[in-house]
Amino acid sequence: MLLRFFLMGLDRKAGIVLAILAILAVAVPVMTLWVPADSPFHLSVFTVSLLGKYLCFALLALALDLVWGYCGILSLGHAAFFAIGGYAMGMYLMRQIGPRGVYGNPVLPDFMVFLNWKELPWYWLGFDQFWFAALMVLVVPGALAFAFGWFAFRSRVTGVYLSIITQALTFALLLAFFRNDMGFGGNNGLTDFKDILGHDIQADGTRVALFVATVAALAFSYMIASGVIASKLGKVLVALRDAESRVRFIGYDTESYKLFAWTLSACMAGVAGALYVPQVGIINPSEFAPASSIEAVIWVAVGGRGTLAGAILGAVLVNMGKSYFTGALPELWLFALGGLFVLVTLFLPKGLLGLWGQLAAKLPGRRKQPGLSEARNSDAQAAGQKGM
Amino acid sequence: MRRALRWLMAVCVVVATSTAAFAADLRPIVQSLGSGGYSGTEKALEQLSEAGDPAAVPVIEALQAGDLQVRKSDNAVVIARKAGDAFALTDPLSGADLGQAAAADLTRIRINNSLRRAISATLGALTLMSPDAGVRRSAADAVFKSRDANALATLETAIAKEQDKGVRAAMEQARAAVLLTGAAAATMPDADVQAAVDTLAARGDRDALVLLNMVAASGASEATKKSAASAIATVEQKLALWGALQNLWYGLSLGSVLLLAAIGLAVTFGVMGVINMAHGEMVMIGAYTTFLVQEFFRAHAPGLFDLSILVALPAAFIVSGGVGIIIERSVIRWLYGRPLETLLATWGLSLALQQAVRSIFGPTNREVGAPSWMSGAFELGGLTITYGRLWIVVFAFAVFAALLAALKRTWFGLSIRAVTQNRPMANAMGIRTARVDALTFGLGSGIAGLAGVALSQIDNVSPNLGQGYILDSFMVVVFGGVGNLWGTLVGALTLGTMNKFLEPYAGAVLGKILVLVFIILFIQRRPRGLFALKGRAVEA
Amino acid sequence: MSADSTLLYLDGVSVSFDGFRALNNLSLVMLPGEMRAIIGPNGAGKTTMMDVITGKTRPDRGTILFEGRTDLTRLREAAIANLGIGRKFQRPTVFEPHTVWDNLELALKAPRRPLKTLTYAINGTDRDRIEEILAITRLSALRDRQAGGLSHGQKQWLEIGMLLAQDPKLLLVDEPVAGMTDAETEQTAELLCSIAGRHSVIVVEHDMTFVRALGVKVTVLAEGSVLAEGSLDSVSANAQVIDTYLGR
Amino acid sequence: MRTTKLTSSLGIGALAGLAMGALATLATPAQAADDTIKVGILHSLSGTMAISETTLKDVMLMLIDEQNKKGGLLGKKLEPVVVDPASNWPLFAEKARELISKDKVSAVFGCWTSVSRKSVLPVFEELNNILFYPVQYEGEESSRNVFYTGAAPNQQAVPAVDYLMQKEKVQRWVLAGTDYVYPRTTNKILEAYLKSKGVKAEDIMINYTPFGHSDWQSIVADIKKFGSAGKKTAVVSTINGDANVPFYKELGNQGVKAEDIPVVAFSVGEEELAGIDTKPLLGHLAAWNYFQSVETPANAEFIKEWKAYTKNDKRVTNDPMEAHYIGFNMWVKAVEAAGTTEPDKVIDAMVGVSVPNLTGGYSAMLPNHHITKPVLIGEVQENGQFDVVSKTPGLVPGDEWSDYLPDSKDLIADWRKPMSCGNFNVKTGKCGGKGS
Repeated sequence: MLLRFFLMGLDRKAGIVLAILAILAVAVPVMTLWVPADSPFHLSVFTVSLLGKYLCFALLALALDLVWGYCGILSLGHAAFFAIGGYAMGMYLMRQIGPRGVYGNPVLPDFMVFLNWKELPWYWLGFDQFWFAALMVLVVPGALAFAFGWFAFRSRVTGVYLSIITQALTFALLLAFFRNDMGFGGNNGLTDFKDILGHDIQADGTRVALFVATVAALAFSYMIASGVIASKLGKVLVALRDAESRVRFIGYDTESYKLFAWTLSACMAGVAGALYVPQVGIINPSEFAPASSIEAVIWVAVGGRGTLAGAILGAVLVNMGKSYFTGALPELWLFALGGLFVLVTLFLPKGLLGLWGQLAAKLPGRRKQPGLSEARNSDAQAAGQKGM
Repeated sequence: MRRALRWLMAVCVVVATSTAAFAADLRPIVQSLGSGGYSGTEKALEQLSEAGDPAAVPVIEALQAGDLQVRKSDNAVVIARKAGDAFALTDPLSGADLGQAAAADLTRIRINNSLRRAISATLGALTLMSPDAGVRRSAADAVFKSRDANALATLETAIAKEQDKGVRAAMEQARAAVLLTGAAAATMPDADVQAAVDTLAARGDRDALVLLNMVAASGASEATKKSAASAIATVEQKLALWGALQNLWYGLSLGSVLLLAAIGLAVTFGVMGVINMAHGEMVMIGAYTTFLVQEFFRAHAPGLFDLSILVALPAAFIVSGGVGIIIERSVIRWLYGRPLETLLATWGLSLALQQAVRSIFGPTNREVGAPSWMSGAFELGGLTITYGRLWIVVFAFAVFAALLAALKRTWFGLSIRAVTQNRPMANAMGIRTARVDALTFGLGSGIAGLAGVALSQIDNVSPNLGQGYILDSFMVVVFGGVGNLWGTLVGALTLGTMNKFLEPYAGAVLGKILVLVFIILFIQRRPRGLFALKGRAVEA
Repeated sequence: MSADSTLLYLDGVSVSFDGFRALNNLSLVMLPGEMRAIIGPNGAGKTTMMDVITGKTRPDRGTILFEGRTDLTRLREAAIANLGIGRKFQRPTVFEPHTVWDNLELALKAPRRPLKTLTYAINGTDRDRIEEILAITRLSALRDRQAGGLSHGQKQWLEIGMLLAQDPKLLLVDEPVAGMTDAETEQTAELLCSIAGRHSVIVVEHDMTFVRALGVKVTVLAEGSVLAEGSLDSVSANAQVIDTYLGR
Repeated sequence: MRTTKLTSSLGIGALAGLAMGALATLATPAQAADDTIKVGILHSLSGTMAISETTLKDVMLMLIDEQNKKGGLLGKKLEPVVVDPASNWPLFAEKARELISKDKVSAVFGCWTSVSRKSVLPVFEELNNILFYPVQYEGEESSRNVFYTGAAPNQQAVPAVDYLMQKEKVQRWVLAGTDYVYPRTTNKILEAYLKSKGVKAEDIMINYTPFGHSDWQSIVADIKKFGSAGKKTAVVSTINGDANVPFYKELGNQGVKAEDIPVVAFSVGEEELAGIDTKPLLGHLAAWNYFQSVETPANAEFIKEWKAYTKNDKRVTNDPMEAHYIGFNMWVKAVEAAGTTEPDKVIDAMVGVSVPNLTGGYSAMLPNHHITKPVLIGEVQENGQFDVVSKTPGLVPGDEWSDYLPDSKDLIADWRKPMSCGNFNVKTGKCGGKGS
């Protein structure tokens, strides 16, 4: 049955995406580890971690697109789930440092030692086990999303109201994690990791392995997401995105559908965060910043909302642009990035993949893909406005 | 100059004997102010205080103002005031003109905090007999603060002569403070202690509380201690009440800041449905406009600096509004009906605007000064109200009222409402909807610019200014109910007050978290904010 | 009349919005298999009545019972729909990004819980049923067309088809023939009549020809309560009805 | 969207440009240009920290420019490589990696916040490069690859408190800070220090606020309340960044005068004061190792060059700028001594290097990679400058492991061979912290 579920989501587009990911998963390790450094086909480890970071963001964008593109829930707080997943992984990595911290305390992380903590707080227990941390990567964001969504959807909080309270959620978490009393390292967050699963986190092999794990997670999540979308549940989601009350009147409990997508999406975001942390080497409360969530929305919009491949494309391209411009035009990159967002919204309302669709539609003999023409109406309703 | 004259008079009135004789005695002390570094100056000041001669007042005032300098050529202590490129010198005691000197020929007698403290104490003791009731009053307050035993004798004389009731009360409180903290306090007769307790109980503030506590812990008689204890209880009760009122005021003040920040958004977001992430940058532009206006005043009309804010208000409205209109015409107008896409585009604009300001003005803070009528504070009962905050509260309500009137009473407001409610119909009736859109957006942005003028008075003027307010503004608008100005008003005040009442108990960080959690929960109860529109129209 | 034998039982239902009384002490009884036409001027409370029955609006006061036992005022929309109450909106609302087939598949009577739909695979019976409805609604040729691309009339038909797919016990139909040609109106009337008997139907309509074609009992609403009830001819003769609605 | 079709080509063009640019980052041309020595500058030019860090980028460019005018280093020109980590901590690590492995810089001058330093630290250790960190910080760290040219707590906080205790006779203390690690640690150290001097717990009030806190009404009122208990009270402020301006404005408005309740700050320098009307703040204090108002020939020269370089007569100088000045000169001297820019050799050559600072003395690099500095206490003047009211008689060596924290008092760092250890425990005689 599971197999059928995954096969259901495999259309031509999914095939392309999965093929590209498969090529990445094979080519990158080969080009990094076995191609000699002076060859033009050699990839540096720096590039690998950079790519790994982009793909983590791509997974976050994919998760966001699932709720925004297919279910009409504009989350401006998805980075919170990402960051929580990251913290769960970070806590595991902190525990792995063991007595190699600067104070040599075998149990307490350094930041607890110099703030005079005497023992490990209860919520840190268990994080020395990888399986437990991995479980928490899914469970904590999922549970938070479930609780938040259960209240919000049941109370029929929609549109802008929902978006703004997701901002409130992530901002509240930002402030909470900033507090040193919370026991998550305050503003410095968690850093100075040494090992993951017994392997040196800085070693080339580990970095490549983390990259491959990220590709795998992305591919797997992509299959889940496209399976969900292709299922009848996915059709219900798209239906409720555009005409929620109509879906209710034919007997679907839309709240639980939204809750399902929302929680699934939060779990994916958590996984993205968990893979992100060992690759960038730090997790700190600024990941909760409201701006991070908005940026994630922008990746999706740039790539093309409502197309899973578009979300991935957007995340990778925007972040590549950011990497490039912060080095090449350090004083001007915000103009470039800001300008890009304006241009995309003005000229490519359906994102890059939408543009591709438009071009394809112009070619004779090809019919337009089922699009998102109605998404805008729901946006308009979301703002509680009519006729504007 | 006026002050100096006044002091000349004071000296004439109070000191019956020859001023010259005193001056002669003071001269070596004044001379020693300029040697021995901080401690030397402090010692000399102490001697001046002991001498108790009001003739020293101008010298000490010059020292306080940083005008007392040492002439390098002969080490003479002189009063040097800036006169063009050089300094005009006068004799500190006689006031005789000593010609001019260049800055390089003088060394300023530097003062530090402990000297500043000693200066106010000494000045307090020496000016108790001033003919000006205001000066006497502040002298009494200075003595109350310094509890300078040297001043006791003068204080007694001054109290005996004092006609003004308020000043006398202040002097008596000062005397009580000096007596209770002095060396003789332990052996003071009980009746005197009791009198001091009564005086302080009447004063009834935190400073009095400290002294009363000293009495309660001292070796005074049981009866006195008891009356001190009951006075303490009364004072504490009173202070608690004022404390609550103070919190209320802080809440109102924070609420009005939130209101100012949010009210422009209530127009662009609430009325037009544009999720304007660049709203904060409109506020920032208003603040920078204030900076530019002030720079202009500083350069060209320093005397009129106090008016700069008043000029900045229309300027900021026009500049921010103008930027808003440009944004509307170039970007927003293509995006009507797609509010979530306005979010993306305006986010991009906000990044670009921040960087633009950073490139033009630099990344560091710019100084926006406060006009004199917005500086300082006054006491209202047990409340300390700062003028700056008071004006911001007044201003916030004025802007709110003006906006409300504009929307309800003017033809422009009517057009806005017509266009937002039914665009095709408005169009059909001959309203130029495109122009109304642009002007509405300009209005919202202009109001944000006005907020920028106010915020420049209490916050940094830096490229990041707007970022700090954007989230709060959205919270306020959503909490109050989108599209409802009254909701914005009530929302801002509620959140502000709540924040300020939570802060003393939970701390600033946790307080803010609690407010956010409250908003999240509140929206569950009322999914469309405080002042939601009810009825069928909502679900349509 | 005892509530037990009724399909739908409304008693003393009142709703007000911001002081405006949309329903005022409304009472109405529907029997199983009955078809009823509801007419009334704008603002008489017709749509609000449907909202109240389907759970979209909560009444301030009053009783609404389904099949004599289920209190509808406590249930949410989806639960009410699953009891067997289907609704067609005044403005046709179909799921525009989906194909005609998918629209019907979504409406088709089947388990409605998320996990069930996640693993749902269409079977022969369901396929036949959709085919059948496509045939009834004359949309067979358009089955793969996106619903957003249909004409107004086709959307109306699709929505009726979706109602049929739901297989409800009670159908609430709001102005089904608005914007239809005469021929289409006629077909719709036929269709609705053929449904009645197996299902109960409440039709809200302004089009008197259509109401006449249905030939069923008519309830006239005005200002939120029942003004008159009976055959179309008898209510047409009612002086009050003429005053408030039909006009002289 | 009637413009879509007309202008979509424009959009495509823009995006194509972006994509090209992005791909260019991935291709890693091994730029082995041997004719220059590259120096990385890792300071935020955008985001919240730009306000402080941009100046440091400018000062580094000036220093490199001057060195090149003097003929460069080892016969080669120095080439600055500027990147923008955008106040984003993971981006700091990414940019550090980019500077070292892609641009092949010989040393990096950068970071401001502790978290940015923590973020890049593993990168520098892994890729074995050198970071010069110019800001006062909480201590409790010593890395072989990092040279700390800012003040450790004992070079700023403790002398400031001593001054207040002795000269201002302060008995009651408000420790107010932003809630992050520097204030937390500094306040911990100060609390322990004050208690060791006999200050009672009820005479210490600790208050933390979020970053960018802008409404200080209640806190200033609380400070006034705490200060009216009959004992001389002072505020030790570790409030960071943007929050200072509203804090000082509120202090001024509520009439908290330095004579009554002095505020001594560790994060407020000339740059921060430039945004405030300082008249009401006369006499409030700051503790640094450098003030612009210090009258020495070296400083006068530095200020002149700075104003000429920035073409702005109003630009001020501050303590972290001096730290970069010292750090850069030390690096130049060490490279010259080692005869190479190879990090291992330079790191070894750094310890013991001594260069003039701007306050009229010499600063030396200690084996723990901290430097010796004088400690100055200044009072705010009306012109936005500080008047130095106290200066330590000698130089204070930076102490990385505070003696006032129970877990670090036994630790020392010494990067000379053979010890070569950042957390040597003098009690157990082992490298590696407290050990188990």
